[in-house]
Amino acid sequence: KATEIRIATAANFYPTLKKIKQSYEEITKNKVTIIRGSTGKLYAQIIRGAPYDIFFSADSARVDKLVKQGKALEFVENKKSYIYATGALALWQPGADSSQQLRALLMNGEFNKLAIANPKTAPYGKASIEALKTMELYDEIKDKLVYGENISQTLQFVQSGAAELGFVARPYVNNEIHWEIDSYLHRPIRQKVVLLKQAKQIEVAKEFLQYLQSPAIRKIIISDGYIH
Amino acid sequence: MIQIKYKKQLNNFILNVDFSVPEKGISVLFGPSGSGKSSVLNLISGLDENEGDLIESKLILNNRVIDDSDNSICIKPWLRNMAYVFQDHRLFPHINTKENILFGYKRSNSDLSPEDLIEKFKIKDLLDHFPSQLSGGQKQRVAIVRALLSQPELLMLDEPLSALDYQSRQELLPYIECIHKELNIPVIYVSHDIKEVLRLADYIVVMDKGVVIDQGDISDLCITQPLLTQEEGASFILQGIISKIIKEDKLVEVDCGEKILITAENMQLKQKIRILIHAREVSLCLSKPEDSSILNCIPVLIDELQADRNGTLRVMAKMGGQIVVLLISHRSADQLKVKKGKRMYAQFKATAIIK
Amino acid sequence: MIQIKYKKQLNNFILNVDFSVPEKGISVLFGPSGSGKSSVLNLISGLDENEGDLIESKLILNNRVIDDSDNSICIKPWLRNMAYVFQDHRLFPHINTKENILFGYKRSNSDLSPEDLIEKFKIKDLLDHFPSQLSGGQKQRVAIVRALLSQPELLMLDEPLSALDYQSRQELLPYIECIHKELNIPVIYVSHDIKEVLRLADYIVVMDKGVVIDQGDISDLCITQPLLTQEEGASFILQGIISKIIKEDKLVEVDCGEKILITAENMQLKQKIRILIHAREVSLCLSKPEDSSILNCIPVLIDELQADRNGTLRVMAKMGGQIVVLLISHRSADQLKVKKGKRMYAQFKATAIIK
Amino acid sequence: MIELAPILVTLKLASFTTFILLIIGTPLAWWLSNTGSKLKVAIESVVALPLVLPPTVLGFYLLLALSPDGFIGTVWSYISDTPLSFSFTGLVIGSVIYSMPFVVQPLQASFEMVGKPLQKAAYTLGATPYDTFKNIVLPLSARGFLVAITLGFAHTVGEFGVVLMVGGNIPEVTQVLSIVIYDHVEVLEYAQAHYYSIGLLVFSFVVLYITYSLNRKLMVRI
Amino acid sequence: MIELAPILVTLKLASFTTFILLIIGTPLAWWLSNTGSKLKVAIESVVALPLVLPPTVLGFYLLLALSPDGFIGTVWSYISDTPLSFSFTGLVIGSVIYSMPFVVQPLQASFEMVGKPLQKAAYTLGATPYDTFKNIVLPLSARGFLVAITLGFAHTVGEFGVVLMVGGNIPEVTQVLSIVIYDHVEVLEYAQAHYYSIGLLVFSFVVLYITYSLNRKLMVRI
Ligand SMILES: Nc1ncnc2c1ncn2[C@@H]1O[C@H](COP(=O)(O)OP(=O)(O)OP(=O)(O)O)[C@@H](O)[C@H]1O
Ligand SMILES: Nc1ncnc2c1ncn2[C@@H]1O[C@H](COP(=O)(O)OP(=O)(O)OP(=O)(O)O)[C@@H](O)[C@H]1O
Ligand SMILES: [Mg+2]
Ligand SMILES: [Mg+2]
Repeated sequence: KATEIRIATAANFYPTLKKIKQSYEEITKNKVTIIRGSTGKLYAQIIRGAPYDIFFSADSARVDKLVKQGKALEFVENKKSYIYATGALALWQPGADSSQQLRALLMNGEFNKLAIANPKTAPYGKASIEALKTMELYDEIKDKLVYGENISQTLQFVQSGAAELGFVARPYVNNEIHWEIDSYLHRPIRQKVVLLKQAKQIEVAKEFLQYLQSPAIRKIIISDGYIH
Repeated sequence: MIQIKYKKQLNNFILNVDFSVPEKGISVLFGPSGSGKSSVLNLISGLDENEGDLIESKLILNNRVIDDSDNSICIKPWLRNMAYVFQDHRLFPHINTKENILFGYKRSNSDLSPEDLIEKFKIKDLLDHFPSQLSGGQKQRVAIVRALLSQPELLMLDEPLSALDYQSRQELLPYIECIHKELNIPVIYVSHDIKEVLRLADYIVVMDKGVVIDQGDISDLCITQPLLTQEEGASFILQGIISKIIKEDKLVEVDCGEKILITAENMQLKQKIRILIHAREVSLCLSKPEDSSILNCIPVLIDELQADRNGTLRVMAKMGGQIVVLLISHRSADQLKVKKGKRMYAQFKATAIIK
Repeated sequence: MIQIKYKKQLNNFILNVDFSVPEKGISVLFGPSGSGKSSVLNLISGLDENEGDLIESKLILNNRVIDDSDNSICIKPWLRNMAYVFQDHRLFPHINTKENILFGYKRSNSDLSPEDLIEKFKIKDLLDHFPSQLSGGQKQRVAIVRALLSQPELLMLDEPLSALDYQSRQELLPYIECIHKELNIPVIYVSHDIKEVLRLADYIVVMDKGVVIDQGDISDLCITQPLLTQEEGASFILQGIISKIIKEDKLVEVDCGEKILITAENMQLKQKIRILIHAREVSLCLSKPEDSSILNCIPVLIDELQADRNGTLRVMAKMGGQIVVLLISHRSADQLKVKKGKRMYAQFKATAIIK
Repeated sequence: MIELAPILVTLKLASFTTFILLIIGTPLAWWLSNTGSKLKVAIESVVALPLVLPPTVLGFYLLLALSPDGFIGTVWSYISDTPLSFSFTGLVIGSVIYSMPFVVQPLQASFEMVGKPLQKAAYTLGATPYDTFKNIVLPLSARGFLVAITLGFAHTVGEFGVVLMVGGNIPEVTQVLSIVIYDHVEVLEYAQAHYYSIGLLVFSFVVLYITYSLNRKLMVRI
Repeated sequence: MIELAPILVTLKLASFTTFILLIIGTPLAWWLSNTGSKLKVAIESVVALPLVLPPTVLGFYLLLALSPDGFIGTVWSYISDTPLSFSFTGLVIGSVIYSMPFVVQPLQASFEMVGKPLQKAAYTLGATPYDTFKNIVLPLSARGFLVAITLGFAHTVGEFGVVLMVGGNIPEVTQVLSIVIYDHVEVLEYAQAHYYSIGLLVFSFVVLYITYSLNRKLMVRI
């Protein structure tokens, strides 16, 4: 019989998760429902008993908090959470000629607006600020920054032409010309997943999390542009 | 009697009325513009708003206490079963004439016939029209029918005929006269049209500046009450029995001690009748003129002479047990040497108002 | 002349009027309820809405074409410079009496004095009140003042006195009479009050069911026009010059060929005067009675006898070059053998309407 | 690929919300337009308050209130066993609170504009206040109701902050069209977002057009 | 720590938006309430349309339109050199479009309820339509304006979907209070969120309370 599990995911992982869902549903006949939202919102809902089984966070902090509050179940050998991916940043402009050109634009400050995600709410935003600071560009360009509420909004800013450049999650622009920000320029963006205490389909969920760690899936994640 | 007592702070004066009107017939509330007539009707119907300004209230209708400030009684307007034709119609704009007139009817145990009233008030052609498509007079007629059809225990009419032409008035007046007879509903009628008042009123309450300055039966007030006599002058009422009908001349002979002729139709022999005659239409002469077109010339005994306005004299004369009033100039009084106790002839035409 | 021509589909009939009224004086639009009087005023003032239903229009005032459907002329209402006192007041509810009456004044080059009109219309005490705090009659007075103060080229009044008591009417009528004299504004006056009409009108347009059925000078129409004579009967107008003033009796002697006495004040010797007398107040006799209280008794020559309503006869008689009309019963006519060419005496009291 | 479920959920939510708002809002607006109570102004203000909070934040507080140990949730638990949060019922409650002023305010304004004189006339004809309200005030406020219904309905359709928070975006239960469109935009599936948006706009335009046309006929009659 | 800048930006945005909405909305509502044009119904519908789109989605489309090669952006570039997107001006444009129906509809309804007869009376006294509108219709629609202003203002304060998208959340320029509160909730800084929310609610309550009290006095006078 087909069982349904509900997976809540941070927006940035949604495209990848959809691929995983497809291949999972092909082999198991179980049904996966994806609920996407911002990490903070999903967290607030989970705390109040939202009927989700698994939660893919965009960071590790809010997952750790859930674990601490006893809202998570163990699913692999004494572990209540698992880093399913480490995000990477990319500087992007639609139709750029080369990554070098993008780099030069940034370094020379040849732009009016640079879009990044909100450093307060989005891990990618925080990382963007760190990277800019490490490159010692932050003070120069901080007045040109515009903030997307999350990483996809940041992408839309750039896509629409409203901002010329943007620091976006690499998975979004993996197939286009972009300049990859070296991962040593910022603290790693570790994204964690948990099995929720309120899960209704614990067994199937565990099975899915197991499957997540399989080499085939790892390959999908990496090829989508995540570092790890 | 319907007992009515209200004391209330109005805009520029205190409304302070305490009067009773008979439980039968038409009582007219009469008085100049702004004297508080509409305000009284508002209080009686329970629609008054500024309760804070109300100092005292007492209203008893059919032995039912409706307002009593001493005992904190104040029946809700929709339970008073009184209909009110407002000075400004207040037809409901979103429903047509028909639905308007049936509004109160449907909410009462009225055994009246809508068709009948529709006929009488000539609004058959207007049934489908919305109020905005009616002329001023048409609205007024519809409002009266709407009020009547709710068959109230008391009907209040606030200048219901003021927007109507003579013809329509003439057609409606008899019907308004009949209301209290046929339906046995007491009517309180506000009007400033003295003709209307003289014709309709059984009882009159005269108001000025918020107080009742005079009240009583029409037959008493029509002679001397200054506000009532200011337009058409004094008038008087004679009672009699119809003693002869002269069909071809549309005249009837009325025996009121003396026999007089008046223009009238649809009367029956022996019928009791009250007629109102304007004093200014009566003249006085020493001898009975044989060659005048004036039909009535009856012997009277001069009883009293009073000064009237404009230098005229009001002469009260006796005809049998009844009083005849007439107005003459000082000049004529001198010429004719009119004085108390003198026997003379009162001369007047056949026109009179039948009450 | 003000030329007025409109054809329009109304609710239940076609309004089709084509008439002219003098550019001076008061022209009364008279007719039963629902005959289209207000509709005509609406068209004249340019306020009519259902333009689709308008078939034809032509309005010329002071040689200015205001409406002309043939040439697609239709001046906007606010540029017509015509004031209109509506049947339903239409005072602005959010501003007080004072601001209401000054509304039009401020928007015109009016050289009238607001204080003066406030005084005359007795609204001084009401200046601070809002319309909802006014009585029916008070609203009506305020509306008239508001219209007057805008000093229009044409003033239209739609039953402006219908909510007023006798006293207030008496006080306002002279003023309305003066409007066209003092301010030189032609007035179109809608009324169904025949007394008012007889007193005010210089020119009369009688309407029924959307068409003009009669029009002309008051002196012609007041004798026979059925709608005008239905209430008070026929009346006639005499012209004369004041030949004597009898102050102590408040009488004046008017020379209209014969000398007659009428009650009047504030008149001057030699003043030209027009007076209106109701035919029913005139009686006929063969000899001059020496002992009657009736002041006027003048020789007349019977000219014509016409049947009137209710079996009475309308007698037209000549007094010098002027016509005297009187109503008598068939019975009296027979008794007195009234016939054309006979010399008789017309007898009437001193009361008359001064025009 | 166009999914039907969110469209149905949306229509259901907007209809329920508007319906409930009319049921609650009409008497409330009526009371507000008639009372001389000192509370009036305070209540008017409270009704308008939810407006000033960002929807998501309001949603957050509603989530607190609706959860089993929240204020509303506790009351609810006496009525029903099923929890409010993440249920369609919870969604309706949230939408009702959020859209309340859009219904109450136009209604109140139009009730007030109908005015006392006609109501008084109805009283003298034996109509109770309720009767008067139903047969006189209500029909004369048609214009106000139209505004209330359009604003209330449309606002519920377009709203998603509260809905997302309280409902949890669960397909076929609490996932409404606005969230679906939002999601498509978020994950850069612009084509789908356009389809839905255009569909929604066209549909709404047609519905609004019909409503306003009817209203126009109505007005002309009066 | 309470920041002042977002509060100021919010008040500025809401004031500007409400002001512009009144400027645009009043003539539009007036036209709508008077015209016999066939376009009327279509325009009424278009005005209400932005309501049904989720704010973020509307924001997305606005972002496209406002960006230098978008429809509005292109027009704007003839007027001014500074781009619209991520500017306060852009924010105002977005808010105006989104809040339009909340202002236009109540205004239109109240204009319609004032009715023709009084307008006609004003015409005969020589008042032009504009004059009549200003001195008769406008004051008699006070109630409608109050509703329009409250709904318009409050809605702009509470809105953040459009604002976020069009404004880019730039501190002191386009970062409004609603976003700040939202952010605090998002990163689980509930205490700060509560402070801001309570502050906003209390402030709004006081403002609304004063407004409605004034309105009450106004109504009593009439
Ligand atoms: N709502 C009100 N508040 C305060 N004063 C009022 C109110 N309505 C009327 N008045 C005042 O009370 C007085 C009496 O008004 P009312 O309407 O009773 O007069 P009325 O006798 O009916 O006059 P009319 O014949 O002109 O209709 C007037 O002076 C008026 O200004
Ligand atoms: N807006 C309208 N649409 C269609 N028909 C109307 C409209 N207004 C009035 N009518 C009709 O036109 C006719 C004339 O109305 P109008 O108001 O001109 O009469 P009126 O002579 O002024 O009567 P009244 O003396 O009763 O005021 C009436 O039969 C009325 O039903
Ligand atoms: Mg009155
Ligand atoms: Mg009329």
